[in-house]
Amino acid sequence: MNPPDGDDWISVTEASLSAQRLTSWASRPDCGAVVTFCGTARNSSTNGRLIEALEYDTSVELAELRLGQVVAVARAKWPELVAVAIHHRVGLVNLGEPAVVIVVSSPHRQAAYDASRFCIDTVKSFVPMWKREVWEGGSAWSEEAQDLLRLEDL
Amino acid sequence: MNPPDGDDWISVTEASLSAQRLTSWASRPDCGAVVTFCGTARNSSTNGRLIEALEYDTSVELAELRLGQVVAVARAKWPELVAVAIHHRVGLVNLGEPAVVIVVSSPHRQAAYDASRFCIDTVKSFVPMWKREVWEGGSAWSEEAQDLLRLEDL
Amino acid sequence: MARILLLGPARDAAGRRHDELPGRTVGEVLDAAVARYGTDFGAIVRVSQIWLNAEVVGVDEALGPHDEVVVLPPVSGG
Amino acid sequence: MARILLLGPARDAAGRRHDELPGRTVGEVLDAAVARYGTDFGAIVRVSQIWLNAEVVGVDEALGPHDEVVVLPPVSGG
Repeated sequence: MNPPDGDDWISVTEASLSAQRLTSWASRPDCGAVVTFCGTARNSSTNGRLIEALEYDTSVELAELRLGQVVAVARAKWPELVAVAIHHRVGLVNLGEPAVVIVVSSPHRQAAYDASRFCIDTVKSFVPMWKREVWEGGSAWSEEAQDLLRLEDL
Repeated sequence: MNPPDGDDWISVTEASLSAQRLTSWASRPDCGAVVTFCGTARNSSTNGRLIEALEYDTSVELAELRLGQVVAVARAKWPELVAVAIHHRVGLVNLGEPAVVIVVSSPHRQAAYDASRFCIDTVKSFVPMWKREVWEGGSAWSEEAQDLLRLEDL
Repeated sequence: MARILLLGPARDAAGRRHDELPGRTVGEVLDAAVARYGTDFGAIVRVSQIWLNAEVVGVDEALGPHDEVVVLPPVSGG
Repeated sequence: MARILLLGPARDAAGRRHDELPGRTVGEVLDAAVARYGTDFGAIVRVSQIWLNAEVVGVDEALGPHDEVVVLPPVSGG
């Protein structure tokens, strides 16, 4: 997967995510701040079982469309942003591996931090993506589900 | 430079910083969030000149002592933090390279973001570190200087 | 006939991800889906958002020949 | 004689990073430093924090044989 021509980089993929690659891509001479968020698969669950992996389900096309909208809204809220990347995995993700990586760069750190938080909060409430908790001998959809927001709610 | 035995990793060094290595080190199965901040050398200055590099000066011993205090205060404020690393360069840093890398991991993202911001704000106001802007044919100390805070101010 | 795409828990409850169902409106397609997949699926539809292609729609929306109805339960990604 | 450590702009103004200067208190050592390095250095000392080893101190603090006075101007790191 090659970097895009522009400053937005959206991807929903079965491949492992590389926070390092996105962070390097977003580091520019005019940016004093690069904030990288990794949302990693965690070994606790909403139902108390010992989680062995997480599995993500979506429509890649619809999820990428909405991730692009998340970035567009973030750029409208924080015009000084330079590079913005959101990559999300689908399929099985092992514990400790990132399921989502968000990288934001900007001249000053306030906008980068604020936009990074906005992006992950919005990924979780606006992007069609479902998490299944997998344990030995079984699995279930996460009970942390939120109602899907509309674009006009952002 | 090898990782420490514990969950705090402090370093003030002339060597290039690796955000990737710190992010991997901080990614644990009990953490759902890893926030990585790179403060990178930027090509604009406080006096309008075309910056070619930044040069950082400190006492390594005193800076590492205070970075350790920053981490201790962050852990007291956000007890759920798991791994915390702050690495800062001294000497010449080329444009686009990180001068400081802060990595914080925690089970949930709110604490990781809040602690990350606290750490970089506090690095800039509490840790003895001076930035010199270097341009073709000259250099000068940054005019962004802040009064050094005391431990009881944090 | 209209295409339907079932995501996450809706896919599980229906036992499939894609289907083709009769109906001239979104509501008619959803009614046909509940009749085919059962009441557990119906319970999920009631808390789900419904899209026509990539747009949020109401049940009265009429369907064109290439439209796809998408059932999106509450999300848990990231 | 007491050791003194001059950081950042204080080092520049003094033209050195380390020195040894006479004085039994922090204030006496700083006065000796200003006398040796000049008024530009004195202007920096007035806006600087002064540490004895790794602790913030006032000018009346007495010096032991292994103490180091540190001059820390306002910071600009990160």
